[in-house]
Formats: sequence, C-alpha cells, structure tokens
Amino acid sequence: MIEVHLWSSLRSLTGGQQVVEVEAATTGELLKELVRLHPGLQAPIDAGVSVAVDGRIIATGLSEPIPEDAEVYLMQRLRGG
Amino acid sequence: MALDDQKSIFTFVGTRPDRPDGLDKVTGRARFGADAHAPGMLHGAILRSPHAHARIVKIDASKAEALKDVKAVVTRADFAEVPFEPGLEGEFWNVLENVMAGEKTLYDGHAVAAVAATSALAARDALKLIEVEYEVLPHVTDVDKAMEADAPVIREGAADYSVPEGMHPNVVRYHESGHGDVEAGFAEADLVVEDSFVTEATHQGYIEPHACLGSLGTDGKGELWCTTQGHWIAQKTCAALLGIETSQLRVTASEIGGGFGGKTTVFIEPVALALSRKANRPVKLVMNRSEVFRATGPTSSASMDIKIGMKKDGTITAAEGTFRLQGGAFPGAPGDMTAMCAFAPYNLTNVRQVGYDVMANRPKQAAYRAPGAPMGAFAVESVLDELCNQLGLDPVDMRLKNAAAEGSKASYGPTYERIGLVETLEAAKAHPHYSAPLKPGQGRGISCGFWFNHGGETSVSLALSEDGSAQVMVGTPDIGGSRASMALMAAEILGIPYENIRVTIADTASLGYNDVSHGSRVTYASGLATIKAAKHAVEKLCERAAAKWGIPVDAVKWENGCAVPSGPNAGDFDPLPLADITADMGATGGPISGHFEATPEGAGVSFGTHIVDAEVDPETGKTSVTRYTVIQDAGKAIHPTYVEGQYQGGAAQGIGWALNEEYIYGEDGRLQNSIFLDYRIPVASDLPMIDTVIVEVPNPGHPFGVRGVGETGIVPPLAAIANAVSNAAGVRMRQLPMSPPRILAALKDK
Amino acid sequence: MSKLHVTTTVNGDEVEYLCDPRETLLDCLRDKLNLTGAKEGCGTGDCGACSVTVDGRLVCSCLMLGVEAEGKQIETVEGIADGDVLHPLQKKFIEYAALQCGICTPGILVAAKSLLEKNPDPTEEEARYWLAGNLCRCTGYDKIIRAVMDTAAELREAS
Amino acid sequence: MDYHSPASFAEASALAINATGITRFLAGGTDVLVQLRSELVTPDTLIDIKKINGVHDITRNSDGSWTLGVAATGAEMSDHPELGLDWPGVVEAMDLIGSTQVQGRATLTGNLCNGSPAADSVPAMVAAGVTVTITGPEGVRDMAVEDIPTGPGKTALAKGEVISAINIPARGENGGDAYLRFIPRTEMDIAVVGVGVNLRLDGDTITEARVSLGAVAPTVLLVDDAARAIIGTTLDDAALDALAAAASGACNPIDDKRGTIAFRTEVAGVLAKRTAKIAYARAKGEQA
Repeated sequence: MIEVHLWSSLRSLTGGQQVVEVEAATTGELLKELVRLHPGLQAPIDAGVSVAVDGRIIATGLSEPIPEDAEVYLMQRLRGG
Repeated sequence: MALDDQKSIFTFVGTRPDRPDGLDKVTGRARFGADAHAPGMLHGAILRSPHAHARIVKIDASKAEALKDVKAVVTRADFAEVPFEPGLEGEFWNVLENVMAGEKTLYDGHAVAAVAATSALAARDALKLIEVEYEVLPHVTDVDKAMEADAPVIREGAADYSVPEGMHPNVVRYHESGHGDVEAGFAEADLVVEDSFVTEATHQGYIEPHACLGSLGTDGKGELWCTTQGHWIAQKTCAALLGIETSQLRVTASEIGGGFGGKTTVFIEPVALALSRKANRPVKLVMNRSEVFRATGPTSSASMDIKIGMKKDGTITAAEGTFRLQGGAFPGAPGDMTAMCAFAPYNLTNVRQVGYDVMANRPKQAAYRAPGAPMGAFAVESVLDELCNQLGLDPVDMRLKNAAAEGSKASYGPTYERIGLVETLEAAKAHPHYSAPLKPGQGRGISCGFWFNHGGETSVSLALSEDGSAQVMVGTPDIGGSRASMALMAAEILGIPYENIRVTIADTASLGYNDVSHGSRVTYASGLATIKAAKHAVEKLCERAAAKWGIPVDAVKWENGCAVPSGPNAGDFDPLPLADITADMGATGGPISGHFEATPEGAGVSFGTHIVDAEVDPETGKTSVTRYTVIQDAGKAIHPTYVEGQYQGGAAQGIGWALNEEYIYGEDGRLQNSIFLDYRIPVASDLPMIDTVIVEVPNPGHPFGVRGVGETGIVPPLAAIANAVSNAAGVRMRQLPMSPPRILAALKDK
Repeated sequence: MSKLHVTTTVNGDEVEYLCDPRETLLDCLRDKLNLTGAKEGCGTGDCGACSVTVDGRLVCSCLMLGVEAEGKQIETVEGIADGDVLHPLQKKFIEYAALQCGICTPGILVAAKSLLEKNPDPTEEEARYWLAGNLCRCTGYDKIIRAVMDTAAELREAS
Repeated sequence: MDYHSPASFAEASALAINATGITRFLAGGTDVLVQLRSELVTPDTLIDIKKINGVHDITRNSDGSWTLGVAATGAEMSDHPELGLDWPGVVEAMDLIGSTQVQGRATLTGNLCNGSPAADSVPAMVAAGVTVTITGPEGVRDMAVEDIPTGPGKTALAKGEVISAINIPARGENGGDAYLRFIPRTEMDIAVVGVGVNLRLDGDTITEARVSLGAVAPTVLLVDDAARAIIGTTLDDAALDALAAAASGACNPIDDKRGTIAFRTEVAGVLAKRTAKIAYARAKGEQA
C-alpha cells in the first residue's frame, strides 16, 4: 500500500483524510485508484495535478513507476512562465 | 537516473562560444513576428472596448464593411463554439472569451471586433466606423474589493470544485496546504511578526509586440507565422477556437523578441486566422504597444498576510501565509503557486499557506517568470527581515539556520532531493559584497527565492549529413540563446565541433509535439532530448562501424567523435571518425538520424539568494540601486554567459517591479499608463552592473545535471530590494512598487 | 487621399517610395523598402528599437514621417557592417552575449555606433545615459554596456 | 491628412489660416507624431516648418542675446559650443526631454506649443525670460514664454499664428540659471515636478531672480513669491527655507499616475532649494 499525502484543502473531498492509502505501481494507476476510492478527487485531478514521488515532481506522466514505500504527495499542477 | 550515470567532465559544455544566430541578430537579418510578408497579404486591426465591464448590446459593422479597402470584419460569431467549464478546465473557453468578447466586455482593451483591409492605415480607419452599443456595468479592479460581498460579479459559475461555499463568485480557485501545528509553533516563538503586503500588477514588458501572419482556407487548412514561446500550443489553441483539425494548421515560430511567460498563449493569432478565412487572403496582425499593455500579459496583483514566529536564536517555529491574487476576468491567477513557493526555502516544522485565485475587470493574467512566486517571496522575506532586525540576527545566518536541504520536508509537502539553497547562502556570506561597508543613507537587503521548474512534452530530431555535420531540430523557440546550449550538448555527445552543428527551431509540421518555452524547461528538457537524440544517432554510428569492421556492435564504443573498438575481442582497428561513417551512410544502411520524444520528469527545483544595496533620497523618496549580486544554483551551466544573462535579466525585471512598474487604473476602470513613457521599466542609466555567482549543485534528473535558470532569478529581487530600501529608509515598505511618492509618504509617517 | 513620392538615400543607396503622409519613416523602411531591421517596439519614441540616423543624427524612425525623409541620408542597422566585415560593435555584441532575444539589438547597435562616433571614450555613465532611450528587457544592460565599453577601448587602440 | 512644407513663415501662416479642421505645425514632431499614431489627434492639415530657411540656426546677436530657429533640436543646442555656457539651465532642461533619439528631433518650440504643464524646457525658458516671435496673419509680434500656455494642451496662439523664432536674453554679468526636475527613473520620464531658477548677484547677494515651476498646476508657473524669498539674500538657509515654502505654496497640482498632490507639493520645495543652489553657484562662476 502507498500512502498518498494530499494538500490540506482536499480533505473536504476525502471525508477529512489528508493521507489516503492506495495500491499502485505507477502514477497513472495511483490517480485511478484515488478516484475509485474517493470519487470526490475526480474534480481536482481533472483540474490538473502533479505527483511527487520521493521528492521528484512528476508533472504529467502517468507511467512513472512508484516504488514500494515511496513517499508520495499529490500536488497542484505546476504552471511556469 | 542515478547520479553515477551523470556526466561531470566536459569538453564543450561549460565553454562560451558565440551563439549560432548571433550574426543574423546583429545585422537586422533575423525575422521576428512583424517581419513577415505574404503575397496578397491584408492587414488586420482590432477594435477594443473602452469599458472595464459592459454588456455588448449591438455591433454594427455595416459602414466598415462597405469600404472598398475592407475585405473582412469578424466578431465572436466567426469563431467556433467552445464549451464553457469552470476554473482552468475551461481554458479554451477562457482563451476564446479573451481573444474576442462574447456577451460582455470584461476589461478596458477587450477585443470586440476585427477588420482586415488592404493597408494597416485602412484597417485602423475602418475600426472607427464600427458602431458598438454598450450597456456599461459596475466594475471592480482591486483584488480585495473584488472579494467583498457587494462586488460586481464578473461571471457566475466560474469557480471550480476547490472554492469553499460562501465565498464571492469572483473567487474561482482556492488552495490550502501545509503541515504541523502552526498555533503550537507560534506559542513556542520568542517573537511573532504579523504583517500585510500588497503588490501591483506588472507587465512582462517584452520589447516585441505580438505579431502574426495567418492564412486559413475554407478547406480548413492553414499556415500561421507568429512570435510565440510555443507554436504547438498556438496550433492546438487556434485549431480549437476556429473549429479546425490541429494537424491542418502548420505553425512556424518567428524569432521571438522576448516573452518571459507572456507569449505562452494566443491573443491575435486566432483573429488573424478568422479574418483570413473570411477574406480568403493572408492577414497580418500586429499589436501596438498600447494594445500589448491593455490586452495581454500582465501578472496578478496581490494582497497578502504573513505571520512568522521565531526563537531568539533564529529558529523559525511556525509560518503562516494568505495570498490573494487577482488575475483579471478569468480563472488562472496563481495563488496556489504563490502559496506553495512562499515558504519553500525553509525547513519548517509548522507551516500553513492559503492561496486565492480572484477575478476582476482586468486583462487575463499571463505567466511571468516564476508566476506567483515573486509576490509571495516579497511578503515572506520582508517579515523574515523584520524578525532579524528585531532580534538582532544576521539575515544570512538566520536563513542558513532554517535553510531547506536534501532530506528536508518542503513547505508544499514532499521531501527534497539534492538542492542547492545552502550553497547559495554560503556563497552570499563569502561574497565581498556582503561584507562591503555601506555609505550613509544606504541599506542592504537579502532574500532567498524558490521555483519549481518544469519538464514538459519534448521532441527533438537530430540528422547527420554526409560531410559529418549535424542538424538538430528542436521545438522550443530560442528566447535567450538556447540554440547555443543545444549545440553544445549535441557536440558533447557526438564529439564533433560546436560549429559543425546547426540548431533549427522546427515548425509544427516538421517535428512532434513540444510544450512551450516556459517553466525554465528549454535547457533542461530540450537539452535532455538533444542529448538523447544524439546518443540515439551515436548508437547507429556504432552499428555502422561494427558492420564495417565485422565485429559485434557491443564491441564498439564512441569516443571523441570516433567509433573505436572496445573490449578484448574487438580486434585492432583505427578509430573511425563520424564523417567517415556518414560519408557513405546512404550505402551502408541509409541516412543516420537520432530522435527523442518524451516528457522528462526530473526538472529539479532551484534556489537563489540575492544581495542588494539601495540608497534612498530622504527628501524625495527616490531609490537608487547601487550594487546587486545574484547567486543562483544552475545545476550545471551549459553556456555560462547565457546563464549569467538570465540571472541579470531576472534581477533587472525585479528591480523594475520593486521600484516603479505598475498597472494604474482610474476610477473608470481604464488603464492609465499603457505606454512605455508611463509604464516605467528600468533604463540603462537606472541600473548598476549586476554581479552573478553561478552555483552548481547537479540536478539528479538531467544527464549533465542541468536545472532551469530562467525563472528563479526574478523571485528574490522584490524582497531583497524592499529589505534594502526599508533598511535604508528606516521604515518597513509593505507595498510595491516602492515609487517615490510611497516612500516619501512612509518616511513622513515614520 | 493621394500618396506622396519620396526620394531618399538609405545606407548609401538611392531609393524611392510612395507614402501616405501619416506613415512614419519606420513604416516606409519596413513595409516599402523591406528593411525590417529597425523594429517597432512602442511607436512613441520610448523604446529606441527603431533607431536610425538621419543626416548623421540619431533619431527614432517612428517619430519621423516617411515624407520628411526626402533628400536625407539615412543609415539603418542593415548598413552597419561593411559588406561581409562586421562592425566591431557587432562582433563584441556576439562575443559578450549582449543580446538574448535580439529585438532591441538593431536599435542599440545604431545608437551605440552613434555614441562612439561622437565620443570615442565614453564613461560607463555616459554610455548608460546615451542608451537610456533603448529599452532592453532581457539583459539588465550589463553585458550591453560591457560590450560598448570594450568596443570603444578597442577602437581607441586601433586608431 | 494633407502635408505641406512651406518655404516661409508667411506661407505657413497663410496655409494655416486657410485650412479647415485640425491643423498642426510640425517642428521636431516628437509630440505630433505620438498623438497622430495613437489617434489622439489626427490633423487634417500638417504644416512642416523645417524647410524654411534658417530654422536650424542658433545665433548670438551683437547685444549678447540669442535667436534660435524653431527647428533647432535639443541635440543641436547641446552641441553648440557657447549657448550652454550662457544658459546652462535652458540647455540642460531641453536635454532632459526624452532620449538621445528624441533629442535629435525635439525642439523648444514644439515643447512649448504642446502645452504640457510638465514640459521641461518651459520652466527654464520662463525663468530665463525667453520670448518668442510669432508670425501671423496680422504680421509679427513677440510674446513672453509664460504667456503662451493657457491650459493643458492649449496655447495663446490664434488661428494662423506660428512661432517663428525663440529669443533668449543676453546672459549679462554675474548671472546663472538652472533647471531640475523630479522623475522616478533617471531618464525617459515626464517631469513630476520641474523647477527653473535664474538669478543675478551683486557680490554674494541676489539682486534679481525668476523662479518657475512645472507640473504642479495647469500651466507652468512663474512664482514671484519664490523669487522675492531669495532676492536680497545670500541664499542662506533661511532664504532657502522661505524659497521652498513659497514654491510649495504656489503649487496647485493634481493626483495622477505620475504623482500625488502631497508629493508634488513637497518635492517642489525640495527641488527649488537644490535648483537655486546650482544657479547661485553658476552666477558666482563656480562649476556646477
């Protein structure tokens, strides 16, 4: 199981949980599982998210591997200039 | 990628050769956006709203259409129907609404109609004959006022899922993050400082106005030439707004006369294409400077509250920030980015940050170098300076004590990989600037800054020629010398001279998709792709050598531009130079090219520390920046001169933002300073030389260790200058720009 | 509205064009003579990207009408190099990376050349004030000023 | 728009008197072209006065006074070997307008006729006692510079009248002038406040003075109270304070994008002191 840390304003969409657990081997699976377990997260994921895996920010890729016991944070999609 | 795979000894990378496009750019030969002509070309012009907020009752263009010189008039009806969605999900709708007003005009300068005529003068004359009936509506341009209960509603239903119930409809996105217990942290502090800050909107201020030349037939096939940071996003967006297939529109990026984030979207390009489709002739559209200020660009304005607790020894116990950003009449103000970046330089146990995206009757904000980060840094680093002053702490030592490093938990959540903040602070402390004595009336300011950087979709193609030279096709417009960096990286892998490599910015029909030149991604992502494309070509070169020698390919390696036998059973052959392999490549298996298409995901965050000395005239409130030093982590500087250039440019833009640049709106909601005379960007005599220190802490996510350098340089200046001015004037400056009237008023109130 | 016929000399070549009296010299250079080196950055004389010299005097070509060029000697960025030999300023600008995007470069080169012809030994402050009407948004001016000062030094040594 | 380039001021005046709609004279063009391009003012008739004989001349007359042609540019004034020695304030004020490029075109006449209260050369000309010669349908007359502007963008010139020369008085002995302006940057801005001071000394004592202010009222002001505050003094601290008070007291500015009422009023006093010190030092023959 991977612990996914959410940013705190998402708690209202997960029944108050800021850390949720999912089974996933890639970033794409992770997002799919998040929505399956917490349908409320569909909206932020549609609006754009990035996934930080062990500190590296995966901006868009859905096929990035997530190692066992990786530290995973869901982040808002980054926008640059 | 493990650090062990990372190259650290270089032949070409790190040298400072002349840029490949230098000659064209010093002779006037380089072709920028407005330098294109086409047979049968018409000239376009756009009619813009004089009202900040108004319902369009009627547009009557019959008098303009009746003119002999006028060949087409378009309004919103000439664009595709694009579905509306809240927040940023409806970005195509937002862009369309911005490109050409629908039911309402939403800001002074909003486009309402456009004309194509046989000359630019005829087009402008025709605009005067278009009659628009407006019903003027109440407007709001200030971020705090736009959130008040009685503020005019810009657009119902624009808020996305993130906005808690009960907020004004002008609040369209909301972000909250952090960790720990800030209240407990404040209770542990010896001193808590709480303050509020305001920054005005600024413009990217690129010297080249938006310009394009579009041609679109009724068959849905088109060509577009434009000045842009990303021609694939222009292609995709124009196609969506005009209802044509993306691949049927071929977009060529001109040389680009500055962007800084402001040319990452479209403004006039879909209009030129719509005019062209209607007139059945190519149409050139060029903005004037006033249009650039009124209808493109600017940054968000911001209103921010910061509270930070500190122990006497300088340890930060808790930090809290609320960042309200106004981004014009559309969702997109990067309040979330401001919140996530503001405290990122520090290793904090207790931190909480809230960001708001607020709409007002102003032009749609566009990205500007590290969008959102500079304002937040201004507020946070000002409070840190105040804490240092009150606790008698050295500002660099305090920052070193709290600095984030590898393994620290970032304020936005994850644990940092290898980062270089501490190295920039140590370089600051060791720099002669930091210990140089100040003259009376001068003050010194320090600030750190953080930016994420970005990877993004990237395609690069590299083709070898028979004579042993190489052409590299990249899809990221060259804003500041990136052709040189690409050529250096390709030379490093191929082992042929820098001069033998030609780098071209390919059009959308000649290469796969590329994300925009933004997010400091070009040297990182196009660079990574160039390296990998070159390696791909090298693999093929080794295969050809192996075949010639009749040995297995794994017994061939590439060294100094030659295939050489490698390993015990490889045999004894003379090194085979690249040109010897390409000379007969047609007969040995065909042309040799290398490709790379991917979305690199290891951009690596970046930090900087700036030192500024400023002098304030106590009688007039006028500030002179007397000395400036930029210290920033580049990971690995490919072409150090252009890295320095990015640092210096960021600092100069920051100086403008801090001291004199601002959007000034009248009571009537009209922009009052839409020319360079009154929108005061720094001129040559305003600035000192800008010293730079390139720190190199390799990014583990790039084969050569590159981190983006384009954006971080604008994050620290606002705060560093504000701290210098506040220390010189003896009064805390809480509002940008620190124009002389504001400083003089603050001195009087001291 | 009838157009006016203008005969003038640009970079040593005699040229003619027809212009509307409202068209600027910059419009005429760019649109009628296809000399697109001079750029329009502002149209109000505030950015210097359109700098040219007229009878040896540095001006903004956006602040002069095309019809006023009658009988004048005009020099633009396209005339700075001597055939295939770059002017020392052009070489130094490349060497110093005194340009990033390059849009201000034509105007700055014309203005800097004019400075060095008038004052071969400018101080840094003089160079900065002379070029104050040439906006650059990319470089912070540092490398531009260094390139100008070094060119001046080199030209003094050569003479 | 019709374009004319007459060969004499009489011809220019005749063209203007017979023109219908909006008429503008084109000297340096640095304001006329900006207004034309931004479509603020599109003249129906544009009369280019630069082809009239002598309009670029800068002449020192036998009595020591100066006559400047109406198309003499700021650059030509700055390049003149002697004009700036006599009237450094006037030359420097002109030189502050715009960039080097703008200096290549801009003229005193244009700066005056544009009617801006913030025009840099105008306070300096007012302080110096400059007059202009006007050619019109009724013939030729002279008028003091301070009487030309009547409000923002407005002048006392009647239809068909055109300025045909600028007349600067003889410098005379023991005199000095100066002009300072406040701008937020170091260059390229419109004055937020401008102050011109011209004075004459007998020994250390000021015997004559003219003080003018720009950008603090609808027109450039000639402030007699400010002059009186320093006449008869050696420009000691008390005189300087009185000067500053008089200058600030004369201000009737507006809040706008360039500055606030409070700022302009305060800085007018500050600049008046600084300008007077320079003029005083110049009158004493000291370098400043």
